[in-house]
Amino acid sequence: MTNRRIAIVAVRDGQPGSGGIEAILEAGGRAILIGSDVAALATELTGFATDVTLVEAGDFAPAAWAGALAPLVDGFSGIVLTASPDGRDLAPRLAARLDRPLLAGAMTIGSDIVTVLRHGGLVQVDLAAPERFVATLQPGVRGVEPDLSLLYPTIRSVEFVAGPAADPVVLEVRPPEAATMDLAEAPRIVGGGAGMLGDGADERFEQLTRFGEAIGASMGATRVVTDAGVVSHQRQIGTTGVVVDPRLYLAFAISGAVQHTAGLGHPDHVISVNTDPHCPMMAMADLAVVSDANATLDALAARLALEAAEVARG
Amino acid sequence: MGELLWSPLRLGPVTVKNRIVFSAHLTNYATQDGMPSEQHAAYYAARAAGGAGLIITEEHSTHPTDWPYEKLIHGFNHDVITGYRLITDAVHRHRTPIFAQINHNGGQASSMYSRLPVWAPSAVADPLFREVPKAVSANEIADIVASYADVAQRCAEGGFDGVELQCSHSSIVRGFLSPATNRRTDEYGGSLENRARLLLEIVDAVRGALGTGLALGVRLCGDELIEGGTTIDEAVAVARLVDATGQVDYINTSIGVATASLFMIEASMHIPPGYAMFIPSAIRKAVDLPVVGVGRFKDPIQAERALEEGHCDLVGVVRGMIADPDFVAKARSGHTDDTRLCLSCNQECVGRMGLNRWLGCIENPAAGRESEGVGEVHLVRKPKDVLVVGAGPAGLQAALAAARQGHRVTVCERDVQAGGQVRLAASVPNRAEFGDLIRNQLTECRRNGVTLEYGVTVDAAEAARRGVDTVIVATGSTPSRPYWAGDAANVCDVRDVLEGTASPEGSVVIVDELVFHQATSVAELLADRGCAVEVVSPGMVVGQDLGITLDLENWWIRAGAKGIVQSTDLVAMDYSDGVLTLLHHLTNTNRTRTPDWIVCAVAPLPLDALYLELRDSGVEVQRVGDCVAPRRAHAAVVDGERVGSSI
Amino acid sequence: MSDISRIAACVKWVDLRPEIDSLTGAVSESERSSGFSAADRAAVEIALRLGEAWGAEVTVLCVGSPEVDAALREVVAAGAHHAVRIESADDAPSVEVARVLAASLDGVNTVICGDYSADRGSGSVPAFLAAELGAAQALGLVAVDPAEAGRVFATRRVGGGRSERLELTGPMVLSVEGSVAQLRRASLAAVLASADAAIDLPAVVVATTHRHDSVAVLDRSAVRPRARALPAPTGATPLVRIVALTGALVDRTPPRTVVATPDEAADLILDQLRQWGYLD
Amino acid sequence: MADVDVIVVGAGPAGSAAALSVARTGRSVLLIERGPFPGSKNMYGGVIYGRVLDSLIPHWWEEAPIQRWVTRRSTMIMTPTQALTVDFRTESWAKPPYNGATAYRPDFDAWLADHAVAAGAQLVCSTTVTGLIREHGRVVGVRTDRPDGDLRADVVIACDGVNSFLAKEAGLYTHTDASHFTVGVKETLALPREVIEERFGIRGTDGVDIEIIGCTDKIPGGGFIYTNLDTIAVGLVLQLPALAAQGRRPEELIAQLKAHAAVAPLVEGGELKEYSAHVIPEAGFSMMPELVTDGMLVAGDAAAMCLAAGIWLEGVNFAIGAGMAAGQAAVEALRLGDVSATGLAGYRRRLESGFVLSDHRKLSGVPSLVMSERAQHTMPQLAANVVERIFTVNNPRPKPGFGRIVRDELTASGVKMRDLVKDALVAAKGFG
Repeated sequence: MTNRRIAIVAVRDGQPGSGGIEAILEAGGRAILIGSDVAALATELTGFATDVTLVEAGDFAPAAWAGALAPLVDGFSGIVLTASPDGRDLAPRLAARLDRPLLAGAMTIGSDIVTVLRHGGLVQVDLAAPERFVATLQPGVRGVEPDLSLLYPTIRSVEFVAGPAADPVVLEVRPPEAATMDLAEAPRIVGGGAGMLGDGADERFEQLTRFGEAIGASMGATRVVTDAGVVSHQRQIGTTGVVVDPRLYLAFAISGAVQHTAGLGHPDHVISVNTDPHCPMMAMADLAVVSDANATLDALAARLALEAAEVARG
Repeated sequence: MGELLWSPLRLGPVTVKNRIVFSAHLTNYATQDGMPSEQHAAYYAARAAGGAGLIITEEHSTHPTDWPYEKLIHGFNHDVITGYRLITDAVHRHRTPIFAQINHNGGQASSMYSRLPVWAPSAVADPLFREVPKAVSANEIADIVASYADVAQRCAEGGFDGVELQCSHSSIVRGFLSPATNRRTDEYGGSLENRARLLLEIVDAVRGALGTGLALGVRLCGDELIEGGTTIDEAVAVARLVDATGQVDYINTSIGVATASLFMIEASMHIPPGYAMFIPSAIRKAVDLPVVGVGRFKDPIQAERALEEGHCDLVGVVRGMIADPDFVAKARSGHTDDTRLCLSCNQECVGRMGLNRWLGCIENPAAGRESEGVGEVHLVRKPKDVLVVGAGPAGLQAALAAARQGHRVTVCERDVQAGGQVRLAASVPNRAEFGDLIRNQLTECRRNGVTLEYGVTVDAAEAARRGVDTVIVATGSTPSRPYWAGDAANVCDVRDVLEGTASPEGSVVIVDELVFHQATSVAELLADRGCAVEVVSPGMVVGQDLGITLDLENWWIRAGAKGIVQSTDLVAMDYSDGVLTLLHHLTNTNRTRTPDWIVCAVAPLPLDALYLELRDSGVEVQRVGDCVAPRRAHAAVVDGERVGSSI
Repeated sequence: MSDISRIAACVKWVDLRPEIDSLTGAVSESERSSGFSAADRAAVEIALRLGEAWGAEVTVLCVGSPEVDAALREVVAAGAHHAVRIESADDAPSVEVARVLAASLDGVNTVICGDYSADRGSGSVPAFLAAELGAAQALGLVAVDPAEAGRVFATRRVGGGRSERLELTGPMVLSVEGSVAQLRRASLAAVLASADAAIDLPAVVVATTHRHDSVAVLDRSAVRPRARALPAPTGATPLVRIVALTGALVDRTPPRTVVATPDEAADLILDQLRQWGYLD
Repeated sequence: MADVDVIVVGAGPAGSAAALSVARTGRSVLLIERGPFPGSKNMYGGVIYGRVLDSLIPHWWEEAPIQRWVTRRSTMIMTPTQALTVDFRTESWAKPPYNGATAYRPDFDAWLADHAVAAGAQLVCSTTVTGLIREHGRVVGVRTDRPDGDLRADVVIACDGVNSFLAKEAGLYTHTDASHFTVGVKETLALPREVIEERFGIRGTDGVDIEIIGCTDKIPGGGFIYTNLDTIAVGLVLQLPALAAQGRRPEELIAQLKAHAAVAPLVEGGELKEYSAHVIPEAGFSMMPELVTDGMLVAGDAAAMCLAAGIWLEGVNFAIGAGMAAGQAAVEALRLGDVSATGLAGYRRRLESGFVLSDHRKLSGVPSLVMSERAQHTMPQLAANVVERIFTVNNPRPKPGFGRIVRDELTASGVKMRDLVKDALVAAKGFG
């Protein structure tokens, strides 16, 4: 068998899940997209894929999908999935179905060597790439860089035929909850800093959390705040805490020392509220509001409550 | 945090204990005859004590034809070994490995010191030195290769753990590698294989001299950023050739050329952190050797992220460790917040070096003076009560230096916050990092138990009422009004603009007699606000002193984009009836402007009234900073340290 | 046909904090820091809860060496009816582990595992087990609620902060995150009693198998992360590349600095959020 | 009705010694440990003077998991720029029956607990005792954090560590003055074995224990350095209230100690493996709670049996001695059928006739001497200056006589000869 690879991407509402595109690139541009609204994803693969097969299969169902995919991919030596939740579910099911070894949690899927990560990513193990295998690629290890030579992927569709298989019934898919979301994944964050400490700090951070919820943002804080015990350390953004990468960041009473901003990623939009117009956080902001952060939060809370009441009245 | 950053790594025979490298940089600490000094030893030892994983010294010249600046270490002189021992013993006391960088600067040099023609692959003059070099003959090439081996051998004898070949920045090897400077038609020119021949011959010879016990590294430039120079694809190809020799243990990287594009090597705060990361990343994809990444690494988290994302295996932190030798130790022990962060201002490190002075640091008065004991703690037997008036850089430094020796210090600041002029300077676009100077000083004040009182005006009566043992006056300076300005309401000072007490609109002429950031910062600020801005200067270029901090080129790029007009050799003479008269001093002719606003960046006046009053009333009093004589921030810090630590 | 009155939890005795030489990647394990992972403990607790809800018998299957017996006694003290220990070679592939587990799980209706083991961390054993048993699988669950015997509702993370609510009927294999439940503590009396009580610990061994397609390990080392994509600046002239690197001319939204009262500030912020599309 | 004869709370050295002593007699004993295994609280070690083990586990040195045998003990008197060391080394400590050893506490504690289990004690780990069960004022058992966690016994031996919760609940602590607590901080630094041996002048399994005074700035306390096989421990014992008042961080003071010219060459390049901090009762005998109440005994750190006053750190041997005495006393009381305070009073007699209390009583004045301003600052400076002047070669000027130097330095330091004599007497009583 030649050293041919193919990626399988589990698609939910046209979204490839974390690491899906990386898996396609790692497999050299050949991919099967299976799941819901796969055609929508296909149109976004310019620069990433050469050869795409679409299987519109509805809700995630690992046993049935493994059955349907097995004949489509058995001709390929290496089958690559991303180690996202869906990929990690589907890959072993497929490996069992095809009676192939599973190389889980790979960092690199080379032609001769597959390197997998063990012990929480601290140890790497180089494996001789078997003739036939299923592998999952750790999301994020490769990065995504479009290959401009891959302009027009060929696209074909295959009918999904579900054989007899035991799978769970999907009752509903719930949207992200900002308040409980892992800060590192949060697309919107409201941060609070030293200026919110002092008497009543607990209530103020509670207020910040509620304001965050109202705009779909998760709450984070600086080290001074977490050290004061007002907010748990899992919510500390920066050098000794969590590294985040939101699209929107709202900083309340944060001066923006580099130990904080180094953990901020590259937000598209930054709003900062501070009494010191000259601090680095204000310099970083698209909208820098020179005002008292605590009073501003009060005003924001009042406005949002008012809006909610208006909506309730109809 | 820091799983990779704090993990050890093998560089051939040498194991480093963490991934932070204090990489090669000029210090000007050598003696005038090119010998390493006690100043070197103490400087490097302090960074070793502070936890650096690896130290790489500044370049050592391999050949007598290479002496481009006065205080270059003469590796070619056998007598250096004594000095090498000084350095390596001091560093090894902290179990930190130290490598020597060896180099021949080639044509990026002057014959001023050596009195010999400079050597280069081809007779192409460097744009900075403007000296046509001698194209070296085959014999001379052999001489160069042999000289590298000699110096490597000397480094081994001198106790170094490894040797790095400088093949970027300013180097004859770079000269050969780069199509821009190599025009040869023999086997050392033309194809990449030919241009890399000298490098590979040197690698061979140096490895032969070192044996297997010492590490060998090669520093390559990933993009020279000059017309016709080496770019990333070719740098990756050279890295592959180096890797293929099997004789090299790591690759260091760089960007820019030390003469034509120096401002991209030692990037100031205007250039984003990690800007050169694409270079180690691309090289690392191509080779298995460990790769060092450099380029404004300011914070451990930024370094860890670079390692996690696989862009490099080690990170070079130079200015961060000049500013705080304990950068690593503090980060490692979870006290990153106590780090004296580098400002990337380039004023006392790069700037002083450019003026042939020894390397220092704007906020670390001990940098380069470790061997003299500056900054050391000597607790006094009888602590005094000290009152510092003014919380600008001078006052804060005096306060923390005095408190460090055990005195009880209170700082009174008239304003509601600390910082003085630094706060204003940091308030303009892209200059925010300058404000870290004050934040760092405040952190150190807090750690040393200094009491800060804001919104308190101190006069002689208040000082007397407090009954302290000694007073340090740090009241700063005030803008002066040029004689020609009269009392026109539309003439103001740069400080008025930054403080918001004046808001120029329409057409603005900025009269710049300070030739530093004051005028250019305000010019950008006003241009961003929509003003039509012209900067006039009596100098040959606007913002002349931005040259030494490597901010000039970027100012030109931004000024051009913002439509800021720069006019030189003009001296403001008169402003009346809305007409500003400027004397073009080269031709002794007058020019006129009729702007809506005139903003002055002119020499300020010391605010010394309080000092004089206290002195005359017999109180024990000293003064520091601008109220002695208005200067730049580094002078304020040096004053403060000297006076504060001597109480 | 599986028996809805039988439930099993599969757990593994591993070093939870092995010492990893960060220079060589060599892993040295110690019995002292060994134990069941939080996820495995949660799996046992869920099994006990389902057992109580359905009046079913709970078996704990453990992969581990004899040192684990004391911990298994504790699990029995906490309410498990049986404990089975299975010895396994360290390098046995997950599929083999699953095969042997499956042989011991004949007739079991509901199997619960931890979502992944601390050492190997691939989380593939439960899926292999499901394939082997022909069971429905739901992995990485953050909530499991029993319905009537043989049926559960479960919640699973699906990335991007979203989750899906599932309904499963046996035979099924579930894997749970450690946060799902806290393993109950055995009563002091039960602990003291179980120390003397003889526990049935039949030893089954998973040997290293030599399948024809088993994967050869070439090298183990400390991790050296792969270089992520990082495009070099493009541009034919140095000046274009310099401008790209320095960001000198990046067309940023001009920063707006506004001095405002709290009320004005709130309006400004909400307007800005609407303008960017974060609020309706 | 009691479930067991004796419950021992805490499987540290005191608890395991107590349980072992009880189990040996065939009595039923339950040893309850909070951690997942004995000694799980800290990774690294301490210095153990093991003479006390001779009677409990004969030839213990053949099997105990030790790191190095202490064959060299030094006392270093330090000022910021000077150090004066009294160094003692003997070959007799390098062979059986040995004197002191350094050991990793998890190894040592687990080893001792294993002995108790082998003798018939039942060990229950991961179980926290949350209180005492009392009837008619008598302790009759313990409450644990497990469901149905009450357990009754005729005698409870509390070995639950510093600031014993049980001793407090039993009303045995009559004073809890924070000023009598010190904080012990310790860095364990990894160095290659051969480097340790070269720096400390030792071979094989020989080890060094160095005690340091004058290294804690204005805070009363002391320091120590000792060697394990391939790690060294550097630490400080610091008086808690002074530390708080000065706003200093212990790790800064350790860093300062490590940078001292006399210490730096010993510790340079060591890689930090562990940083630990513990609160230790410091003040010795006068700090001890009542040791006995009806149905209960207190031993080990729980009974403040730890001489941590700056330079003596001999907690483990006192703990083992007290544990043994407590176990024996409990058995004796059970035999006589009287587990009241009176019946258990044998404990105190055993302690007093043994070394535990006699040493503590003998040293009772020492802690306050060691912590005094004179001992902490003035004396180190004085001693160091005297020696510096004696050894400084100042030719051709004649060297002043010793008496002259001492008088000069006394005058300069403001110490009165009278105080010096008084301190010497206290110290002599302590060491003699």
